Amino acid sequence: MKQYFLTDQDLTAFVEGLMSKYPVLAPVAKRSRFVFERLESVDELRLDYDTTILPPKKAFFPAKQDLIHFDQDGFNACIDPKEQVLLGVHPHDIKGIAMSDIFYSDRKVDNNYMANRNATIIIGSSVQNHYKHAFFGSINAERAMTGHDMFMTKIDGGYTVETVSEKGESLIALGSFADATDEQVAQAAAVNKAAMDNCPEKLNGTADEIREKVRSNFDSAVWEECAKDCFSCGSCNIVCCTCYCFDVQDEWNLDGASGKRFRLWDACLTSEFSEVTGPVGAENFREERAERYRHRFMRKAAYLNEQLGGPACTGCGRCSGACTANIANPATVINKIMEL
Amino acid sequence: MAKVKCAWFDFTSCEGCQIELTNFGEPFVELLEHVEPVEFREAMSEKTEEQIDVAFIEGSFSREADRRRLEQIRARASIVVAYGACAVSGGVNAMKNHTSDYAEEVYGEDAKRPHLASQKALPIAEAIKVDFIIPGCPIDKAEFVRVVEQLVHGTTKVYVPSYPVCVECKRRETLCRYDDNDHCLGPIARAGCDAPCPADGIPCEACRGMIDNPNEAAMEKVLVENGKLPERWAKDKTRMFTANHRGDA
Amino acid sequence: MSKNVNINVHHLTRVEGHGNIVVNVTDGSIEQCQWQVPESPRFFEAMVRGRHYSEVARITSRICGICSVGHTLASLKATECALGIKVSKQTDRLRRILKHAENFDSHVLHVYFLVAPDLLGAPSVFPLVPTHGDVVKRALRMKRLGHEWGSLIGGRTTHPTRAVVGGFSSLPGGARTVREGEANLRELKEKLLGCVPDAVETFKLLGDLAANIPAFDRPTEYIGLVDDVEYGLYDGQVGTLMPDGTREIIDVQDYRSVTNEYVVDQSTAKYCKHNLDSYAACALARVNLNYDMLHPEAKKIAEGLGFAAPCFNPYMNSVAQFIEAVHSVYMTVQFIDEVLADGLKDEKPVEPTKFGKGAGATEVPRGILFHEYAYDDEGFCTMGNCIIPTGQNHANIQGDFDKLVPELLAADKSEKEMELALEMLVRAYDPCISCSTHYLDVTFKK
Amino acid sequence: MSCSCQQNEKQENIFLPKIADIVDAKMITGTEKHFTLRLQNGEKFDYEPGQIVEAGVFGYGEIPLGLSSSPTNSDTFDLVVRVVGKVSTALAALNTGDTMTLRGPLGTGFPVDEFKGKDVLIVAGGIGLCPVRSMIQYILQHREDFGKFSLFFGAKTPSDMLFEEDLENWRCNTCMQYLETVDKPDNAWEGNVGVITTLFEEATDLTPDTHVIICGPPIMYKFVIAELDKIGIPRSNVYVDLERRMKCGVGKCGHCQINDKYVCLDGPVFRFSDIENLEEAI
Ligand SMILES: Cc1cc2nc3c(=O)[nH]c(=O)nc-3n(C[C@H](O)[C@H](O)[C@H](O)COP(=O)(O)OP(=O)(O)OC[C@H]3O[C@@H](n4cnc5c(N)ncnc54)[C@H](O)[C@@H]3O)c2cc1C
Ligand code: SF4
Ligand code: SF4
Ligand code: SF4
Repeated sequence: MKQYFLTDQDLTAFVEGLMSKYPVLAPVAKRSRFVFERLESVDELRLDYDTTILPPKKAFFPAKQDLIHFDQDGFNACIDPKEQVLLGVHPHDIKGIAMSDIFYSDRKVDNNYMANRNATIIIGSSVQNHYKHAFFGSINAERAMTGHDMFMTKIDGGYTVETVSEKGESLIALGSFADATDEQVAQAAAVNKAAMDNCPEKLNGTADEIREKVRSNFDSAVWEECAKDCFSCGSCNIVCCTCYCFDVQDEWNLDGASGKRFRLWDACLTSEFSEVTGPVGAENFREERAERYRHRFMRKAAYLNEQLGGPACTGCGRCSGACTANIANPATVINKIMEL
Repeated sequence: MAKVKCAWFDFTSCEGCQIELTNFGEPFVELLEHVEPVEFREAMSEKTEEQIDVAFIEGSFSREADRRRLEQIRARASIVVAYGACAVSGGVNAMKNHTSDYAEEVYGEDAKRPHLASQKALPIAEAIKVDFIIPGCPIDKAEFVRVVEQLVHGTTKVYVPSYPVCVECKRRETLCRYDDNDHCLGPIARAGCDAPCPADGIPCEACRGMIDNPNEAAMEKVLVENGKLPERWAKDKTRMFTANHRGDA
Repeated sequence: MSKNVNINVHHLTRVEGHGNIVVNVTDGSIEQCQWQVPESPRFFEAMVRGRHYSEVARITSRICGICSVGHTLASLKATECALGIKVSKQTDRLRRILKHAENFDSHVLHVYFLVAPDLLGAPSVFPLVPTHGDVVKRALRMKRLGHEWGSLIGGRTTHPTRAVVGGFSSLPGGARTVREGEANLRELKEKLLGCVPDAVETFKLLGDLAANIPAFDRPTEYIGLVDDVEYGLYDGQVGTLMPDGTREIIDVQDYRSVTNEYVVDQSTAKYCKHNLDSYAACALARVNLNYDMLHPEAKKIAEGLGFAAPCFNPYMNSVAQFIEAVHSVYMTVQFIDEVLADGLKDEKPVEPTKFGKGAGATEVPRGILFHEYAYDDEGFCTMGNCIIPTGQNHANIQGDFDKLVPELLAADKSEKEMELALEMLVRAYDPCISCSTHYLDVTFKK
Repeated sequence: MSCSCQQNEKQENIFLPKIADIVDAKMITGTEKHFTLRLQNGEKFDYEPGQIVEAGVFGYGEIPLGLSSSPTNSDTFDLVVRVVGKVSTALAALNTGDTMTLRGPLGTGFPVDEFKGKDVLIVAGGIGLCPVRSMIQYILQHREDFGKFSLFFGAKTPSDMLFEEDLENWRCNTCMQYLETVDKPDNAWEGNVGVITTLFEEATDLTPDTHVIICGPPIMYKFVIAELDKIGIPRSNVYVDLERRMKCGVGKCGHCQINDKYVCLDGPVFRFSDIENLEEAI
């Protein structure tokens, strides 16, 4: 909608303005890594973060979310959205959020997600430091960012701030913004382009080429080979901004009469994910760790492309870092397959 | 709902799991609304000859002499729950299982005196049929309540995750030990505890045992390559709580 | 007097671990009078061999679930001594808080769950739920406070997670930031001060019940930590107090000259002796040794309950425990204030400077506890030794039996009364039997 | 209650169940219980043969179950639960007068219109009879809308045979060809013995443009398809009922995903030719 400029000095006052009106979730340090957490004080804000352990979708879809509370007399839904600001989301994570928006609203709308999502104002920010495994420059690069309200790009002396929705525009009143000059807008574009170009890792191939090649290698020995060290630990799933699976469980409270039904992030790499109980015991539709490992790459590179209009991966690199066995890196695996 | 008659029994253990139960505080009284303790040596002098609905057994089976007591408990109880690592897998007691000179190390010449006899530390299930398990060293009291509530409601299948602790670390957004220049057994350790150890900055020692089909070879490799453990340590690492789960047990 | 008594208490209830009481009197003459420990041995000293120093406390903590904080701290101190590590002031203070939490926690458990039923004439705490609901709820509330207090510092009270060699692995409450950690400490302080009314009620209850505490005196040697920072609990040197008031101070590294362990047939736990045939290590020993160092509020409680040091009645150990519980509340408040005054810091645990041998001692609720280890050049353990207070008390319990049984016979007590008196005596020591069955005196080795 | 839901009641919530009264409940084998249900508040339950529900009991959970009665049956509908684990046991513990929770109907059922005017063959193995019973009932109720109707049913043992009353009726029903077999007979069993494919030897008059439904354990599909191939029935005329783990039943939880299909939304009924080349489907 409009382009503004915010000086470094004025950032604090703007964020404090946001905090006075909304709960603000933003990247803060957690020892050697970063996490999105409710800001208690502006001095904790780290817009220079490389990536967070978990993706920002946890703001609308926490790892554990109550769905229904029940007691002897009946049951109640738990949809109870609160307005909030999600500040400092990187461009590829904004795309990731847009993808989960599709998952949770396509065909049947999941208001346990969407209600929170709709109550969230998203302020994006440019990548100032790359996560060592990031490859967002070579995947979904042409996909436009959608669904956010404002975007801040770090340039000399401050931030070029673009408002992209009414809500975003309304936030301008909370800080002292100047109109951005053409130069500042141009510099911001250059900064964001450079961030895309300078990713430490890169995929070799277009989305279509990758989809074809990965799919045609369904029966290849490569999966077995790559998954040899896999723990089936699911870390690669849980940290992924486009993984969306969950488990549902019931639990009683201590009184034994009331309780809740909740959902928990689940992981298709774990052995029980596709297990069913039949008359003769458990049967697993993906018994072998290599099958589960392959399933993840199929989902990322092929299965969901149609629904999402592109691969189900943003190139954030979180999975590569989360994998203790060092085998989850999509750039490594897909490039290897592309050479087959 | 009739109250469920519960009894607690202990074998070779530190009794820390029952201590965890006292840590509930006041809510414990709420549990007593549908659970009736009928025998609990550490906490009560009452004993019962009646049939018990649920017997909770803590501690390892580590002396042949205990077999009869266990069989008697089995005969008296409709449901037997092994709770705590010692009872579920042998726990920390099993650390000595691969050695032979442990008695001499502790008692010296006296080791041969008959009352000091001991065998390998084994899970309770090696002596009697166990219906449900609550793993952990100590148990997680939230899980204990979860299980008890299910038993009270007649659930026939109590869910214990078969995925590893990493899942729970990630859900809590804990900094991975490997990202903190440490090591960890989380990738092969059974979850269900909500991963308190890595969250507190220490490695998961797999006190809940290993998952089904743990990738032990990869674990050893990761301990050496990422955890920077000397090879001998990496080889022995899983003896602490999972000696009886190891491929070489 | 031609009396026959046959007491055979197999697996005494309401104590931690397994112990038997066997008394046989035929025609008025005592044929057998024994405190037996049949608990199965667990061999921790053998198990720590070959383990890395970072794992040792985690393993030895599992010696006992009730005093696992104490085992952890004694183990860490021994390891730190062996590795030439000096922890920071902040670590020292936080560990003291953790130690006080355990003391409070365990004493509340003992006084309310194990002793109070005896004094209220109930077989356990459960029948008290309908009759004394408020007492039970108060007990559970205080127990929970002890747990939250210790957990805030140690991560967990049963096998604490955060206390590691060289310091702590995370800030109080697992805080992400120092600010949050300080807020957690402040909140704990409020909670502690908030428990004063519960403590006052407990004081009244004990005052009412004090009349039911049996009169029995047996002067013995008392052994416990004496410290110049505070009442001997977390740290210090070994102090001994003889019935005649003579005191002696021994360096912790020389603990073996105090404990002098030996194996007896009636027990899987070893026995100990120092100047006399037996000695006591317990809350009573600590109060006797350190009465002057008690917090003024705790002293008030002692006076109110008619406790005068030195006290030679082992049944009074429960009263001593309550005095200590109150002391722990106020000392923790003091340490929290000290930590906050200096400003909480996010400190990394201190690294080893050498690899060798060292001993460490701390007081656990039931008395002084020693750990000792030796490490090879790579930091792997080559030797371990733990001497547990209940083990140190077994001989003293036997000594008490030897004096008490004839007295009970002389007073013409019934078999039931005698049995109860003996059971109550053992319970008064708050024994931790399972942990007493794993310790080693290397002098016995080959 | 602690959560504020009043204001959200109008907001559609895919997890909020309806409550159904159990009108009738009986064990029909050692491990299967047959429920007849009616929605509370007189609400009508509209569904198609082959669709599923998520049935549940609070505190235990929810599981997917196939509807096993014809939708044209008055205002009640049937479910059959086989006791295998946690939720199924809790459901089977319920009796007439109790309630259970229901979400649905969910998924895609059998393409009834496509079958109209055609010969129909239904091949059911074991508990696979439950979900297709809705279609069987429908066909029998609208007999004139369909051509020749055959039903093949195979069970492990005679005591595993569900819906005894139905079977009795079908055996003597002249409007349909009913063939049955068991893997392991007992002393009283006088019928066929052998795997379900042996029934094809008896049925000689199946035509290539028969429309077929297969429902049973996964291993059964391959062998039955081979028989159909022999007859020359095109795979596009064949429908299968797939089973996968399901948590939400509405295409969100990801458990039932096969390639780009969700069994709970795109199925559980699939045209065989649509999925035969889908990796991991069969
Ligand atoms: C489309 C469809 C139709 C079905 N129709 C029927 C029917 O008509 N009658 C009937 O008795 N059963 C039917 N089932 C199977 C039934 O859903 C399972 O038996 C049931 O889920 C087992 O749950 P449990 O809690 O009793 O078992 P547990 O072993 O305790 O299961 C634990 C969890 O695993 C999952 N799970 C286990 N087995 C299955 C399974 N087979 N399918 C899906 N999830 C599973 C569930 O999420 C369950 O909550 C159907 C399944 C599907 C997918
Ligand atoms: S697959 Fe890996 S790189 Fe791609 S979005 Fe998920 S976590 Fe990020
Ligand atoms: S690929 Fe890596 S992160 Fe994913 S399940 Fe396997 S070991 Fe875990
Ligand atoms: S800390 Fe341990 S359990 Fe947690 S993610 Fe890392 S390896 Fe897994």
